[in-house]
Amino acid sequence: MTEAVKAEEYTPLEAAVVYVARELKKYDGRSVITGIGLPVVASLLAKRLYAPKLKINIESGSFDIQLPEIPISLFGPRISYKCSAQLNNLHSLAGTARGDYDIGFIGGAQVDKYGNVNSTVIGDYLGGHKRLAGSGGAVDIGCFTNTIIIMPHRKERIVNFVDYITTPGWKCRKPFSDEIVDRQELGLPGGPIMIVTNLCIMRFDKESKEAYVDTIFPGVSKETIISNTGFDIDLSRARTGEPIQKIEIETLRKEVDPLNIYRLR
Amino acid sequence: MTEAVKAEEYTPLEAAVVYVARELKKYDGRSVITGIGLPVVASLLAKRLYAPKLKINIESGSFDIQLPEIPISLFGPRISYKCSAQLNNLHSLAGTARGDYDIGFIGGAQVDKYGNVNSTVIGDYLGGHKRLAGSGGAVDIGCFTNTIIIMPHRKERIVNFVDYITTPGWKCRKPFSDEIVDRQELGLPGGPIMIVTNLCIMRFDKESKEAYVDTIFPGVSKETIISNTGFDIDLSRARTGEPIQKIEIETLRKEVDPLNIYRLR
Amino acid sequence: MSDKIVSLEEAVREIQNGDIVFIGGVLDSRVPMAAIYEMIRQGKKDLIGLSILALEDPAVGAGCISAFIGCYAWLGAFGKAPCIARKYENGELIIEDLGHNDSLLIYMSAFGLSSVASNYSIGSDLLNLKYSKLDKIREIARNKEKIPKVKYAKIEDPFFGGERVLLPTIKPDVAVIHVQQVGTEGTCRIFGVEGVDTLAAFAADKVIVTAEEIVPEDYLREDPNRNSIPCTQVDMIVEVPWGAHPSVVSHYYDLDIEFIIDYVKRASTQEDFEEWLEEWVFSVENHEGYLNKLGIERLESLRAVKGYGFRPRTWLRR
Amino acid sequence: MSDKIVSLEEAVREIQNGDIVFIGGVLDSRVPMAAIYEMIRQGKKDLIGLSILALEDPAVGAGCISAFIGCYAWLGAFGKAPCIARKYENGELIIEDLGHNDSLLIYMSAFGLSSVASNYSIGSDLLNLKYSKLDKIREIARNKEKIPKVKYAKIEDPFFGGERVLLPTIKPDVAVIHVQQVGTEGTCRIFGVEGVDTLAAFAADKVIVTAEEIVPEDYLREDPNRNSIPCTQVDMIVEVPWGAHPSVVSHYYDLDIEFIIDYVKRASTQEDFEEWLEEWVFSVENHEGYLNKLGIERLESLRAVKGYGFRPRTWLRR
Repeated sequence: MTEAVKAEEYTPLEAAVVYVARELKKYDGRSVITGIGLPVVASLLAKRLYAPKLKINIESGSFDIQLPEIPISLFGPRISYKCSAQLNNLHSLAGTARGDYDIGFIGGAQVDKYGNVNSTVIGDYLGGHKRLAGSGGAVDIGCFTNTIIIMPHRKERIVNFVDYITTPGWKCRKPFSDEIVDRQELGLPGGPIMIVTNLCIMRFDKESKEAYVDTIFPGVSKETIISNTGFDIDLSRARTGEPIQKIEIETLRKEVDPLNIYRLR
Repeated sequence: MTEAVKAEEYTPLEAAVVYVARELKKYDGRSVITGIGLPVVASLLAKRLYAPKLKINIESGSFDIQLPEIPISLFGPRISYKCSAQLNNLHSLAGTARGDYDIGFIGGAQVDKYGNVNSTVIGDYLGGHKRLAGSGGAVDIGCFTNTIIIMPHRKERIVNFVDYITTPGWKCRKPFSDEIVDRQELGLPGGPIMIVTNLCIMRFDKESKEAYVDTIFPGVSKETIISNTGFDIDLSRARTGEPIQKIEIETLRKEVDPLNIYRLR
Repeated sequence: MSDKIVSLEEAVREIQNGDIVFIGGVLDSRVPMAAIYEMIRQGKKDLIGLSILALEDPAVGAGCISAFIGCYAWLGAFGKAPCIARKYENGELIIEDLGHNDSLLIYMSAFGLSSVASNYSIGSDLLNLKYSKLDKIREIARNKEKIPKVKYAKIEDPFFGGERVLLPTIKPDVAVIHVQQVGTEGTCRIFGVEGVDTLAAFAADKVIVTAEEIVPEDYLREDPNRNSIPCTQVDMIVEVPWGAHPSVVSHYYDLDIEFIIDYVKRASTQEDFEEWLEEWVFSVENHEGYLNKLGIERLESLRAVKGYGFRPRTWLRR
Repeated sequence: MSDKIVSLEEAVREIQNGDIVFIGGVLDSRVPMAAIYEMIRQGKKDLIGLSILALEDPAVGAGCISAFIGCYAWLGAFGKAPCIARKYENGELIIEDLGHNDSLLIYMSAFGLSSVASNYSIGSDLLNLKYSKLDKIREIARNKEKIPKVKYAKIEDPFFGGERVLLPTIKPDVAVIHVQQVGTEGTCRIFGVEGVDTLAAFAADKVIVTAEEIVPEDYLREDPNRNSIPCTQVDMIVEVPWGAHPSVVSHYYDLDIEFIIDYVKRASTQEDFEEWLEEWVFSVENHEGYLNKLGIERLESLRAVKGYGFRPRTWLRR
């Protein structure tokens, strides 16, 4: 089954899920906190292929969840089914501050080159703006945990600086002020470790704390990435990702999300 | 069964329990928070005779307890047996601050004329002293709830002013200071409404906030009370209590505590 | 039987305009929809929602809920909440943004706490007080003293050093909670995700419980450790089978996906939404009418399978 | 089987001298006595106990526990705790007095809180800082930074006005909890009074669970709402039937009243206590030896009756 699949035979979203699942390999036996959508699909794929002892937790107060089928509701019975204990939402989500989770996922509407994520408003909060979903648990996860940010790769979503910092990245807001400071200055643990899009994986430069392209998905051109990124992206360290394997796509399609609930394909 | 019993036919402790149970009549359908010992016996007796809908709660996180038999442990299975919900201790005890309880019980080693109770140390906390049990939930109950204080009537236990204020009465400690202030000044609701001993019931003067004897148990002399009280007690309003009824003693002995677990007799 | 048992109409009458309302369940799970529809029928106004606003969307569209203090106002997998988005854009819905932990920690009033200190939301604009809308929310609140003077405060930590963020707690005027089982005295048993319903039931001044089933109190008391809310905290009980439709109720029925998708589509303009409202809320008169309109076949197709607590997607109806 | 399952000796070795130790159960209910006896055998020193100190008395007498932050140090219906009283009088046990709510709210570290504000203990000398012993307790603590700089602080309430009392939270280094059932992965189910074991398990850095029975993980996962501590919080599991004797374990066995009365009598002097210790802790070598010494007849006379969860006093042994 170690057989590569051509780029035409899977979708960009499927590629994103596979690369995230591979990243989770190093977290086998450890704890992830995840929301609904791609993260839960990737976590399940990882559990099947790369990290059988991965403990999946959800901000629903459900610990070590089993996911008999891909859930639509983050708070429904597929989440609590045969989990270890079903307590209240605080019990699980406060685990971010306790340092219980080794890795977490963040989505949103905008991410900037410092890994700050915006899921609150697009535009000027005090002036014209469009309202988004709100933080949910994203701020709680992002303040304390190493995070993987998942975002569609579009110019208006991968931006120079977010309109509103919902989830702090590497250069974020000093509390009770408008000032931008280094995350470390605030004493926050964790921080974004990668941004996964439908085109590539970005990581953060240790010095500048700016995102650079680390892995380009097979079949994607550098130009596509440049033209879809809202800032001057560093591609100097970019390499093409290991090809997607047949077993990865088949496990994803046949076992993880057979009904294509999340429309990955 | 409305037949009076002579004072020789019951013990002073039994009298105390009966008078407390009568007091609980006005709390039918309402909530009491109680600890182990005489209060639980009195609450059960009240539930049998005077307040069938009394809701008995314990700081064990057990709500509307049923008490299939008199418990020895405040945290054992007789407490949780068929209670409404068994949650954690905070859930029930924090109900004091929420104002959930209409009446509560306090015991201790010393009570003073202002209804302050000491269950922490006898003597000088910073010098020579004897250690007692500690507050348990007494401070939490006494800060917010109307309370009934139960105390053996002895000179060294019914005192002019307690050595240490564990549970605030009517003249208590200003926070973070040595100063004594009126309870009202601190904005605390509730407060002690009576002290029940093995000799009498004391209540508090509305103006002076000092305890006075309200009801003397049948067969007890004023002199006995005076010589067993550690301050100059006001007996001017004292009247003798309604005689103990046969049904009260029989219910107590045959149904409430048939094995005499609390050695009332 | 306890005198706590009342009709849905009576229970919802207890909610007053301008109340801070805890609505139980989370997002699309165990949301007290029948009670929400009844709030709409009774024309409630200026209610202040808390924590998460999602399937409550029609109550926003109908003008019952006009403020929200919480972390999320969206329909999860179903995307934008149409009425929430529209009312917000029109300035008819005020939102005070919090993180998820903070939007739950506000119920620490349940434990007698007036505020709590943490590092939550540090680095985020959530702590930027210039964005706070509490003053506007206080204007519509019936009990104005329950709305904190400021959103957060900064304190020096006297215990461990450094700075902390102090968050005020809130006491809801009323909690409306849908549970699977309630005893005749009010003891509640929840299956699956709890949210923070227990905590909120302790925090709120008044607690209304709607339930799939009223069961003998004794039945629930066989295992008090399994119960979620004690009878002593519950003021009113209403039996409302399928009372959380179209949300999901663990061990009872699954999410009505089609219903929600249809709602989202039809509620995208105020005019169409009002038509939807007429059809599903006003013209049906009460919850029984709503269920009849849904029809038994549709309801049965959602019924959870025992042993799973949900209906597996590959299970066909017999 | 999970590699979390270890021997009692191994588990207790994880506790270090100077640790802040949460000991589960409450007073005379579900106290992890087997683990306490093993702490004594291993000669632990300078442990700091929390909340309530009661049947832990022999661990105080043996010099394992030398500080206590909590609300109650007594044996309930059995009166004065002999070793606690003696050691305190000799200056070998430091006590920091709290109220009951505050002695539980210290575990709000479980929810990521560093302090909490309330009106608790207002009017009491508990708030009189001149009585505080935290500085002395910090001296013996292994992790000194975990002991707050002051016992309480006064703050102006920026949210609702007035003054409040700020209470610091504490993170126990280790929690030792005895439960009725633990799954092979660590999921715990508690019957009867919970105390604050769930909260403390989340607050503590390390969690050791002793249990009446190790059961299949799947069995407990049939009803996750009934479970008390998730496996993700549990580091070590030990099966110790009758592991809380002489305390009471709801649904398993009753209080051994005679044993406690005998203990109280014999522990009244240090010399006699050491004799008791030799007889019941050192000479029996391990928990199995202790049980054999108690004898099966005595143990069976304590066994809880199904349907009650305790042994009614009027039930004679068949």
